[in-house]
Amino acid sequence: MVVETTHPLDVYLRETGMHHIWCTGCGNGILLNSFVTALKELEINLDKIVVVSGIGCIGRIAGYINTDSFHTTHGRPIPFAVGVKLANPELKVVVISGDGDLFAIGGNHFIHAARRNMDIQVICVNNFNYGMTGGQQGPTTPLNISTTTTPYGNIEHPFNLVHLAAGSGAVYVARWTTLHVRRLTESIKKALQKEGFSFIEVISQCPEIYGKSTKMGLPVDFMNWFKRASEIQHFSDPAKAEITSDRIPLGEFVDIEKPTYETLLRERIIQVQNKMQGGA
Amino acid sequence: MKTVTETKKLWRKPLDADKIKQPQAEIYIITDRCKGCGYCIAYCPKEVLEESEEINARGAHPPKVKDINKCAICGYCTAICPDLAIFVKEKTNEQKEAEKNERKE
Amino acid sequence: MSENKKEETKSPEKEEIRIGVYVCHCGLNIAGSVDCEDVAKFASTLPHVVISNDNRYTCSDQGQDLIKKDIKKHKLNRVVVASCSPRLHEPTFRRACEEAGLNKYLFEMANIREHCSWVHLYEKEKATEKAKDLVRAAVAKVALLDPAVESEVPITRKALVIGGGVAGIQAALDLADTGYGVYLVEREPSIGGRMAQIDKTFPTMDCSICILAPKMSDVGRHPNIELLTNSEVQDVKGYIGNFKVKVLKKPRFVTKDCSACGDCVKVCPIIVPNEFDVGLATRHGIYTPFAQAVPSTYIVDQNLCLNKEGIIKCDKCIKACERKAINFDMKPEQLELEVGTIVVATGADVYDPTSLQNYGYRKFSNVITSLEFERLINAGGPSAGHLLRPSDMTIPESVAFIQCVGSRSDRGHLYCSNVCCMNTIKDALLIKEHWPETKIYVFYVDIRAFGKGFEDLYKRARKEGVIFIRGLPAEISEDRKAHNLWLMGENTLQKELYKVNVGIVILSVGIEPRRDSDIIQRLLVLSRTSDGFFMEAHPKLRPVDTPTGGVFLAGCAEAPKDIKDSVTQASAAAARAGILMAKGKVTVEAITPRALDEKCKACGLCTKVCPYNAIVLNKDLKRIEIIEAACAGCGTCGAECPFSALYMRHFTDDQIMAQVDALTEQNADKKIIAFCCNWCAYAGADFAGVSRMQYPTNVRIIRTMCSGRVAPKFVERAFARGAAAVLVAGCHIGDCHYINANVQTQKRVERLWKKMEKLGLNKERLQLLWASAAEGERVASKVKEMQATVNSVTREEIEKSKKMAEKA
Amino acid sequence: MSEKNRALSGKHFYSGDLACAEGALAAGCRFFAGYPITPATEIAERMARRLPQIGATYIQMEDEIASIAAVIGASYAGLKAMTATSGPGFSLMQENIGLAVMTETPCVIVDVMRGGPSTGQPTMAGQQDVMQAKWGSHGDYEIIALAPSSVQEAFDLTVEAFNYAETYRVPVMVMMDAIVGHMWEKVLIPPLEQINIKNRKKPTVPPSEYMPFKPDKDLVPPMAVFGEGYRFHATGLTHEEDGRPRTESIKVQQKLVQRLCDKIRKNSDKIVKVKPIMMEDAEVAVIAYGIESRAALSAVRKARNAGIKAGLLKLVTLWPFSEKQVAEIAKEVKAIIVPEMNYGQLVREVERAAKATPVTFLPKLGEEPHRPEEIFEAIKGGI
Repeated sequence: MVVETTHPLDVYLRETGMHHIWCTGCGNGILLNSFVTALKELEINLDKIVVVSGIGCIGRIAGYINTDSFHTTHGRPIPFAVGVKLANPELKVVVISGDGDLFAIGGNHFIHAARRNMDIQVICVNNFNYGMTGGQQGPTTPLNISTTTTPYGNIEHPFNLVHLAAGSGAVYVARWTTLHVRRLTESIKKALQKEGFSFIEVISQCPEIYGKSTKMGLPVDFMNWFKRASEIQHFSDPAKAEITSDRIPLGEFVDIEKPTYETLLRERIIQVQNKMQGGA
Repeated sequence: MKTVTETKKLWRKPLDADKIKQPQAEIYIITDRCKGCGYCIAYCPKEVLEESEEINARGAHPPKVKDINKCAICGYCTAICPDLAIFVKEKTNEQKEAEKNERKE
Repeated sequence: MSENKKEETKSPEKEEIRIGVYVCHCGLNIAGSVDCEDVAKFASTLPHVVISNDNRYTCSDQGQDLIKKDIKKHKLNRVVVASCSPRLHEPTFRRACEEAGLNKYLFEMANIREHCSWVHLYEKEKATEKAKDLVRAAVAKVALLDPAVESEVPITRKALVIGGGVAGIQAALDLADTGYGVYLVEREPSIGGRMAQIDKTFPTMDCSICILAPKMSDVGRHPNIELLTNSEVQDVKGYIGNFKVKVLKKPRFVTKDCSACGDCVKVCPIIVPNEFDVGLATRHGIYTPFAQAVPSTYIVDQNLCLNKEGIIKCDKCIKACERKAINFDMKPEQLELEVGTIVVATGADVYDPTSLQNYGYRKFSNVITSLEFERLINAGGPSAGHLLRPSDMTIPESVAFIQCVGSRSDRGHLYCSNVCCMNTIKDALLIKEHWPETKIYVFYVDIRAFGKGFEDLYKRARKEGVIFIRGLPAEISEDRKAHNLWLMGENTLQKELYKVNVGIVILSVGIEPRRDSDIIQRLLVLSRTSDGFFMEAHPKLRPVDTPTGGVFLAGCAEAPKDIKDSVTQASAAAARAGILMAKGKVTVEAITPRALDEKCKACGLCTKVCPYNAIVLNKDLKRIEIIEAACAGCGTCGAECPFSALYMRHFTDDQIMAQVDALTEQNADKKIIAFCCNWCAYAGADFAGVSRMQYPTNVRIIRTMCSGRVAPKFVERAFARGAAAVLVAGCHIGDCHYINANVQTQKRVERLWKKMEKLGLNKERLQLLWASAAEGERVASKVKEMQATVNSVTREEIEKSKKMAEKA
Repeated sequence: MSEKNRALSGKHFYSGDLACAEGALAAGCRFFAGYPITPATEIAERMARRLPQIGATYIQMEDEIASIAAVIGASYAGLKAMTATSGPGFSLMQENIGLAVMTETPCVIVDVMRGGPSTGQPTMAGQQDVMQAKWGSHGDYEIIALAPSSVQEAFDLTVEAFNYAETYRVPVMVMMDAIVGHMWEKVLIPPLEQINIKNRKKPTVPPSEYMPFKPDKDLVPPMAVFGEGYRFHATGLTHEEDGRPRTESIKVQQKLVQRLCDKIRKNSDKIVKVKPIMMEDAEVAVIAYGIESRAALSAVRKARNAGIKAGLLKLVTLWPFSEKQVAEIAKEVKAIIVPEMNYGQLVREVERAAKATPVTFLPKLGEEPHRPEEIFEAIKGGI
């Protein structure tokens, strides 16, 4: 055993990323690890990728990764990313944010970007609650869980995110837990290489905050839950992929080809310009 | 598969046992990054790691190596660490040499 | 089936019953200890018997012609033959009857050979008495028999071959080449079996894998063969021609895209001894068992791989595989196959000599087994064909083979493993070929070189200077330094002691049944001989058939045999299966029940005991319906029905009662009435006969298809008629040929015991016996053991028990 | 050819909305994200038709929040970007206008003002958003706002808006009342080379030394663009000059917020534009902007004919407010009259600057601007 001070992946991180603000065992760190591993393995040109994040614990990730990055207002990373992508289609634009940011306040942007098949990659770290503000109920909080804003138990039906994404028209949809980090990395690689709107849901742990609502005090408790409840079934019906305490359906749900907004836009522009030339 | 039972039945030392050299692992730990979540310890497939007594700058007990020879260099600890505080590599020949010399002294 | 009904409705109640009885001498087999003439004379006095005679061989053409003539001449409408076991010749005589225009179900046999003459060789008088009883019973039953037409069931024209050794491969290829679809199920990752491990074959000395590999690849690419490796048969339902087989196809985690480049192996961190090389070489967690494996696709060893439950911890192989052929999401598949025939070619295990401590296997590193030798001498093996001593990796100057290790001895197995002698001779010659100077000793009991070309090979070995010493070493010891071995024993030819020093000892280990044979046995309701190999339907006449219709045997699963015999038997099995499938249909014996709606109270008891769920209760119509195709005719439903509402064709209550009455007509108080199931107990009794086991004459056996048919009232009737004792015998629990019908037998007997206790009867008088077809000994000794009870029963007890029936 | 097409040089008969769109194109706008809303829709429609012709991007987003977010994104990816809306949409954009301020994003937001509050009078004109333009988002900040009073100005000031945005890395608003937006007039579009166009400052240092928010002397940091290899981070959080968020540092917060304001305030002389008309000897000054300035002008002429020394100070930039200019006038005149199509907004700024000089406010609600007579009456009352 050797005591070290630097990690081989440090080159993909800004100084802040090496000492991030996340709590002990927070899944965000695993996603950060997984994401930069994917960048490394794909040997992606770091000058040509932009990471965009929203608000919440995971929102910090844009600042941690050593690429062009932007930390937007709450709920708006997707439309910002759309602007970047359309302005410079040669950039890979990745949105990494949380369940609250992407599906509560930002829900509208998500479904429309998916509908348009914008060529952006959206990674949602789903920790089932609002962690940064102290554990309030969110769009993915399971029924009956008591949070600080559902002290008598949650009465809202949670989103089934992979179903929502598939239904909105995403061309690639996958879901993994942080325990399945290697498969997560593979999915991220696949998404980064795929044209069109891709969505990856990362079932993540929030031991400090959500752990209190669920009596899963130790980080490992979450991992053990993931281990116990996970069911890998590729291309199963996303509609049947609801997450319950004893079943977390995982795998790739969608992987289809469909012309992206950018492609269609470029085609149109060329048509228009040709017509004009002909006219002129 | 009945491999496991079979393997028990197989008692001889394979003739090529010495020839095949299993790669030796070196585990690197960035002690002060560790927040002590314990994933690497709990989910190491070969139970190579254990919690150390040491308390680091963050007040956590970083992992320490229990039995390096068990390590298969699968790198799961590297992949699962939320704090990029641990990574494993195959031992370089230099390192092996160095160790040999140490043993000599 | 509708025809059957018609057939039965015009059953000949009205017409006068005319029975012909034929008592067979079977040369002296019967006549030697039974006065057949006397028996025939006696028979003529029985009711409805219009003609009765005795002749030397009833099964001969003349014998059969006589029956046919008589049927015409005397207008016989029933026939009884008293000869051997119906398990042997019932089909013969039934055919004869049919040819003479008599419905074959109007025929009955009295087994006066296996159950009488052979087991009472020295008590002619008593044997004759017994023979008369048996004939009386047969006549009584035959009078009540109904004519029946067998219904036909179509046969699925697909075969299942279990086991991918050379036998399975041959059977599969033959069937496939005939044009039938074949599923070949092999539980290992590759087909090839033991033959793939062997270096050379005797007597021709050609390279084993070289001749096997082409066949293996033929299987791999045959359009009619679906190869299912890494798969196990989990469940078999149905019956001849219509088996539904559940196969569990375990995941390889490597897809068909695998090009067998081996890049994955280089990076796999898991290293373990390789089964194929008997642990003499290593393999990785992802591997191919051997170079010529079929399919050539690699496989991940689930138990050793670090990736479990879908969590990928180690992705080295995944990353190494350019063709992306590794997929840890493969799941076990449950396949449902529909086949008409099944060939069992599950092979055998190799004897583990560890327990024979005097040979020092596992204690002395230079003591190896013949299988280990095969890998060492094999050019493609771990030592590249060099016979290296494990202790120091040198080539020994002297070698000793020890024969019959685990064979022909109560330390191991009693039987001869059949191949070891020739294998050793072949191995000795191989050593001579590579290292002519090597001194080779073979310690043997007898050299068995019975096969074609075997003797020549043996002679050659002697000519080349292999030293054959009769007499196995009593003890092997090792000298600590050189790790050479001292063999001490007696040369039984020279009558002198020897003490030989050699560099290496090769234990010529025997062949033993698969340790998990019981699984296949249970699934396919097979029987096994006392040495544990699967039993054929008839040792001579149906050597590859099994008692279960549509199931056949090939290779070492049936008995130890060499490659040639395995292949021969495999082709035979394929042919037998082919015959059935060529016919396309099979007739179901007309021994299935008919519901008597007027008596049925729709209580549903029968539906609960039917092992095949062949009876359904129609609540609306308040009656039961029988699914004939699913019914196997065990009759346990009939035994369960409190209202006698099930008419068990060919084994009706009346018929069996009639047999009981007939057998208890004279000095019942000295008799044992035995009810034996056709497959195990009755066959066991036959086996006792075949092996001439002698036991008391006072037992009278009534055959039912299954012990589950034995209704309490039969037993009570026997006691009521004053029988001294009653024996109910069937297959071992778990071996029942009707899945688990004999569980009902046990319940019923236990109920009877309680009842007897209540009535103050000595329940010793009712015995329950589980005996397999191979356990003639158990049957014989049970009968002996019961004598004590028979002798002890008093008049009073007999009288008391007579009341039992009245109470019932 | 797309370049040639960019500016349709020549005489045209356009509405203010159209001229505004053409001004954007001439200024080099290559990205428009918007959402339909009366009375700004024509700008989106024009952009949807014109941008593809020059090989650039128009996208209709799902709402105004998305529109401004996309505009900020496009700007960070290196394009001159614009959105156009009206009151309700303008309100939705406020949070991200704050983001644009905080991340110093060059971008143009056109607000074609209608009658509010809330849905108010969609088809009727107003000048009720001028304060919101400055104060609509939370926190302390400065922006630049322009107010065209004619279709020609709609063209010219939109070009100017882009130049300001690029020069000062700040969101710039074109506050155009619906009358100007829907009014058709003659427009002269000069040849492209005669149009003054400014572009953002590029970094001069290598990526390793680049700090995205380290200002030059003019307080404006050079702006790198995504994909150029600078690999920088921008955030709506209070941040260091290198972009690192610093949410607990008082010093960093003071430094940052002050600079964000000062880069406009300290440069206001360069930014502020007013048009004094007949002010040399004026005793009564009318201060107006947008459509109101045209009514005011004819009122002033009327007054002059009547021998009253009246003058007009027409505000071209609303923000930063032309405090100095107003103060100077205040010293010269007896009275100041401020007509606005609202119930009193910019007049407060005028009063603040005018000090002792009496200021008469003429409010106007509903479609109609003031009639010259009404202003003329006020002028008379002023003496």
